[in-house]
Amino acid sequence: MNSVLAAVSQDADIVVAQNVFFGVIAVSMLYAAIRVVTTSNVVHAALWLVVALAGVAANFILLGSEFVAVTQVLVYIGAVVVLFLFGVMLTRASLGDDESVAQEKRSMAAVVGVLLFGVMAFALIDTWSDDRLVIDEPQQVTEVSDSIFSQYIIPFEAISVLLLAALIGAIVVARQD
Amino acid sequence: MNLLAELSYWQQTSIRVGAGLLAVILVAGTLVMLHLFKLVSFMQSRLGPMEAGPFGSLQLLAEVGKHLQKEDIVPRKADKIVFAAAPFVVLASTFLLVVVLPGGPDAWFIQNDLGIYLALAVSSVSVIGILMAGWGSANKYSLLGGLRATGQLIAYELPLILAVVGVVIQAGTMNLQGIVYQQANGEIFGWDGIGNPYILTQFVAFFLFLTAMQAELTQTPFDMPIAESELVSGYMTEYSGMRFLLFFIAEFATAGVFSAIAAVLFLGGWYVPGIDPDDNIMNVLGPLVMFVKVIGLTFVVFWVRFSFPRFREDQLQKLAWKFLIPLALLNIVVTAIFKVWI
Amino acid sequence: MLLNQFLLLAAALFCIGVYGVLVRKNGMLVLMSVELILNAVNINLVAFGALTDDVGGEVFALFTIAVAAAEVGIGLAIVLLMYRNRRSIDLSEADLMKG
Amino acid sequence: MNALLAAALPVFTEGPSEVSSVTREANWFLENAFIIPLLPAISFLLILFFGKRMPKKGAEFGIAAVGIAFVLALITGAAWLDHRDNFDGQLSESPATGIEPAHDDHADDGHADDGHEDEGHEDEGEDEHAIGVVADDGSTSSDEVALAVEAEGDGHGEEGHAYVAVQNSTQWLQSGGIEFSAGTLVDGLSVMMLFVVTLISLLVHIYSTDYVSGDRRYTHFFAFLSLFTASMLFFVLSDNILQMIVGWELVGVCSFALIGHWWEEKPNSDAALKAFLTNRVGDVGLLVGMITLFFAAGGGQTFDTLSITNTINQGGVSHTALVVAAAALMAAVMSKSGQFILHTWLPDAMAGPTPVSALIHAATMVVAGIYMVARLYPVFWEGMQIPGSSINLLATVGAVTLVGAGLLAFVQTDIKKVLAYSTVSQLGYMAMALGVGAWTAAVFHLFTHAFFKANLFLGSGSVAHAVHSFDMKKDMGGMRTFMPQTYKTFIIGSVALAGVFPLAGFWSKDEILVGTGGWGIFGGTGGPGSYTFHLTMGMIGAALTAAYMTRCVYLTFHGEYRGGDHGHDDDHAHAHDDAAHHGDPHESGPRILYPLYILSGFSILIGLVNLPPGFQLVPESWQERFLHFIEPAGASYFPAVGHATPSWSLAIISSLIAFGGAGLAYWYYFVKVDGLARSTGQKLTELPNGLVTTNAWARAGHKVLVEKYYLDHLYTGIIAGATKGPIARAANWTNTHLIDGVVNTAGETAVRTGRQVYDKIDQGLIEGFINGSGRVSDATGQELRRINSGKVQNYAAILFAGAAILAGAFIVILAL
Repeated sequence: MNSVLAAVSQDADIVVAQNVFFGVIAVSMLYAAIRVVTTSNVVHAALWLVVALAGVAANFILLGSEFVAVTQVLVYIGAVVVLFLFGVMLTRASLGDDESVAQEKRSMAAVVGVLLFGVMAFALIDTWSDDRLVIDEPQQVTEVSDSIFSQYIIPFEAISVLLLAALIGAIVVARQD
Repeated sequence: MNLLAELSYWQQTSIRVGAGLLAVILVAGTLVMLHLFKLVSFMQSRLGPMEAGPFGSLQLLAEVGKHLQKEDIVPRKADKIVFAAAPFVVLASTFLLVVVLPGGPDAWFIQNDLGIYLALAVSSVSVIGILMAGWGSANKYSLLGGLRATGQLIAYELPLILAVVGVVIQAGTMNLQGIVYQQANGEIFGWDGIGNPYILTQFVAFFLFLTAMQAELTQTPFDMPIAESELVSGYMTEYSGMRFLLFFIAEFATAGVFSAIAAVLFLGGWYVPGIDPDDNIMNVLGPLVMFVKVIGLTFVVFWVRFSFPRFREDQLQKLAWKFLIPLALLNIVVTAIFKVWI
Repeated sequence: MLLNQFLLLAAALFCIGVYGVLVRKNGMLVLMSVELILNAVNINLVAFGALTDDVGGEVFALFTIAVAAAEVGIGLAIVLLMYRNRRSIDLSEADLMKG
Repeated sequence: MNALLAAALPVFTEGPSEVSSVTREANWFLENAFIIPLLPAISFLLILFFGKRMPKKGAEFGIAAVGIAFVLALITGAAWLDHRDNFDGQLSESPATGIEPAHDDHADDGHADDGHEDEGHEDEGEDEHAIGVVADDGSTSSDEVALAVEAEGDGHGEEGHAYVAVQNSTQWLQSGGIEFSAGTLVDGLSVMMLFVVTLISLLVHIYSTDYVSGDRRYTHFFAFLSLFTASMLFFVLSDNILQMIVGWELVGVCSFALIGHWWEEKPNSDAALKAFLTNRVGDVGLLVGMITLFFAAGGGQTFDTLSITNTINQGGVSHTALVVAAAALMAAVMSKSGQFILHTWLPDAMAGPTPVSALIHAATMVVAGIYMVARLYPVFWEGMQIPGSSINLLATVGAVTLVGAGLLAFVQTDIKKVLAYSTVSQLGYMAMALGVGAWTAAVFHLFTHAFFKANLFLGSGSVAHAVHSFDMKKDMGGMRTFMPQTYKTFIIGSVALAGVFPLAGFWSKDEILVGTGGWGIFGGTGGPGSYTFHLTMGMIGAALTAAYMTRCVYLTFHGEYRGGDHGHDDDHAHAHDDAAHHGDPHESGPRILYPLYILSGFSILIGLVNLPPGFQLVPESWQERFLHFIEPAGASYFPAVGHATPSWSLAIISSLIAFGGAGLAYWYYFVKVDGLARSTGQKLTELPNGLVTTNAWARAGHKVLVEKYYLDHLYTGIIAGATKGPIARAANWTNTHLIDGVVNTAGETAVRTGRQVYDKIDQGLIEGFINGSGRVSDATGQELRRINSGKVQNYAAILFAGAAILAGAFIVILAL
């Protein structure tokens, strides 16, 4: 990963390679994301989600955040999607396509989605069109960890408590008795 | 000093990719040959394969040929794409695992500060492949096997990661190369004859790692998911020919890679006492040392596999959640205390 | 690279997620769509972090990942409970609150 | 090491003249005082995990831990006495101020030790400060820094040594630029508290092994005793206000658990809840006050107690902020230390086992408020404008509490409740003393009160142990014949509490009365203010105290034994179901008596540690030892509190008043009631034709007292009840009559009008049009009805669509 980054960031100003990578990743990600929300097979949706999430991880690497990328793989692909698949199988999804997983009327939602995208895209292009990202080297893991354990220690502790609460909550909600 | 530095980037990359493939295939082959064919035979007081080649040494090639010839059967009701993709996902996870392993001062595939963290993240991907296989086969044994495997892999991933945390705390880095150097340059109460292999200080983590690894590899006594007598090989029931071979390779290659990681974390990796770790000779010697250590650790894995009876599902979960994980947490606490105050 | 290419990608991902949340009836699929939305946010966080060369973006992306994990745990527990009670995870059937 | 280096290389430069009275280097025991709370905390965990498996069910852990803690506290105390008189080390910058000393060139000064740059930096900075001060005195040795500090003391013969608190602080965490530190602050006040808490706790532990033996939650009880002790010790040793809040809340939680120890009975769990909830009210005040202090005095940077008080002392904080902080903290004190109107939880807390009551009332929970005021004294000193005034909130609340609670003690039949109100009253004394500026007197009273109040509580427990009841009127009387030892110790405690010369209570109470400065007209010299009203209240309180203790002693120990003829269903009986305990009352065992002996000894003698100045009967070196060692006079974190000169006349008159009160009660009970009882042969506890029965006013007053000033009615009946009942009903009535009325009238009017319109215009003229529009609106309604589908996703769709449209509108507006 590192060496890939090193190779493509030789010349920070014109980095064709990064942009090519980005293009490939973005297209596959978007396709996967659309499949997630359109496929009528629940397991396929979860598997497409893996592709989309892996694309997000790849984007993190392009942005120089290796640690977040690996965490993305570990947590999302290794745990969250597995949980999804687990849940899908426990709730007895049918093996083939199941048209009842989505509403019949989708035009309203599509309109909302497109409208939202239009508004956001306009605002983003209007505001950030001049900003360039120059990623020379990946973010050091030590920097991230130092920051978490000093500046952001209280949010970190809060997250820990939240996770504990969620753990207990999930057990309480899901247990059979 | 550096063998590879004179080569251009793409040449280095090619060599590294080739070496990675070799590391997976070669180790897997050796394991199957040495342990699965011969070791088990000796343990059961028989000779094992003797026909193909001297002492049956070419038996493996014969097996591969057999599997490649077999018909690739896909069940009619199976989810074809998922069914077909599953073995590749599992194998890809194994191949990605190997990239962070160092084999010498310059003999690495990639150098990364995330090292072991990346390895653990990638290893968790194989669960998806197993679930895909289990679900895609449209077979209740497969599905049950897949679910069992998932439950087991999730449960034992935690002690595995937590065991590693102890080592990471002690070494102060997640870079596997760095961990090797830490051990090579360490000393035991001032004596630096053999460095400081972490098996001495992290013996609890070593035990945890080996146990969790055994479960992650779904080897006996943790072979509930593929229990042949109950589930007819679990998620692999419907696979045959080439795809079965892929699963087979992945299983043994993963055993090798995990053993390699354990060797790096606890046994000093490619380091041999008495030779300066930065010496150029280590680039040749290092991979061999690693190979020996890997064979030694896998020997333990297979030894246990052929000696122990199978756990029950509830015993298996209980062992993970009520014994291994608390022990791992305790180990982390103790390590942290030692790291900070001593 | 432009900052905007990441932001627009995230916006697109976000909108696809919103579409999924609105259109899906299956509780599991709604949760998956929510994950898309959260990931879009994460891309933004990391991208802005890279722009300002500040580690805060990454840290908060990590926090988001942790919270998302918690959310999935709870969400799945609820879906499982719903399945156990109604033998279905069709959200359109869960409309006891209608007026 | 580094400090020595700094000391050896004095740098003669003029530094800022302020000197913080803190050091980091002192005797090992002073630096490592954190071990003292740590021991009971460990004991708590041990008891929790292993208690039930131990031969003594966990009590041994508690006793051992608290015992060692007590020994350590003694050593710490001795080390403090030595430190106080012989300090010759280096003062240091208060570690958590977060303000760098303005000496940036320190690196050139020849400090070789770069590894400890921080330390060296601070030491050196302080060295310069100190030398600056010393130079003013014309001295050249940095060892005499202390002298310079003392120069601004109040001239009480401090033997030329500074009062230097020992602070040992370490960074706990750092977030968002603010450092959160944890540490210990050891000075006279905390050393005294360590001694009191560990001693009382140790005695209570020993006492409890007998008192609650065989209890259903014996182990649990000892676990919480340990935690209680640990929390209080943690609280008194805390060096920053954040830690104080933590300790404060921990103490609250432990008291909750212990008051509700027998939670199976409703009253007990109610009492625990009441204590907890009442304290929550004050805790809000505590949080507000501490946050105000953090931002106003800590600059939003530091929680360090000493730097906050330092800043306030130097006038660096606006008066408004201090008034807010002091008022908010007052609320906390009122709830925790049972000051008037929030004291109601305290007598109810008697539902807990008696050893707990002793611990709560003598050493731990209730004195936390007093301790907090004493620790953050500059906040009140400046905020309440104590000096030069004649009335302020703190002193007045204390005075009202003092008298109000004293009166309530007269109508109680439960011996523990008498003592509880007595505690409230004595806490009123302390609060009043702090309010009038008599800091040392307040702390001294806290000190002496701890011993005789613990003595009394444990004594009452001993009696209750014998008769299985706390009811003085029904189940006691004549106990002196059954339990002479308990009787003796109880008498000593009562006399000490009543303030009879020369027992402990006399000295501290007298000092408070002197400290009010209200005695100016009779020749004593004023304290910081002239609080005549509070002096009067204090006098009344003294009389009341003496009187109700006489009543209590009579009802318990004199007269005829009234118990023994009915079953026991009180809370105490749980622990003693074996038949051996029934029958006639008997003296308690040694594990109950020895703590009583020890406490009685302290009750007699402990007042002598602070003989007033000018007390001609003893050598001068015996006088004011307590003040010398405890009061941080001259320290920069403590205001320049002036001391009133004691006066013989005041002492004599207040003693006479106390004797008067006691005499009156004696006359009523020992002479009249006892005489009547003897002559009639009845078991009387009051006169059948007393004042209360004959005089209407007295009867009304008595009723008010019995009803505890109707405060509980106010809280549960009026405030809570009104919210539940009348207010809710009023809202309902308003809803049905007013609003519905308007709506109905409007509706009816509309209907009538409509009928007119319908008949006249509509029917013929625009029927077609109306029908058409009706159809349209019906169709619209049918469409709109779908929105309210109960399906979350539909709502989400509307939400997102609305957000998108609004955002679009903003963009359009901004773009235009």
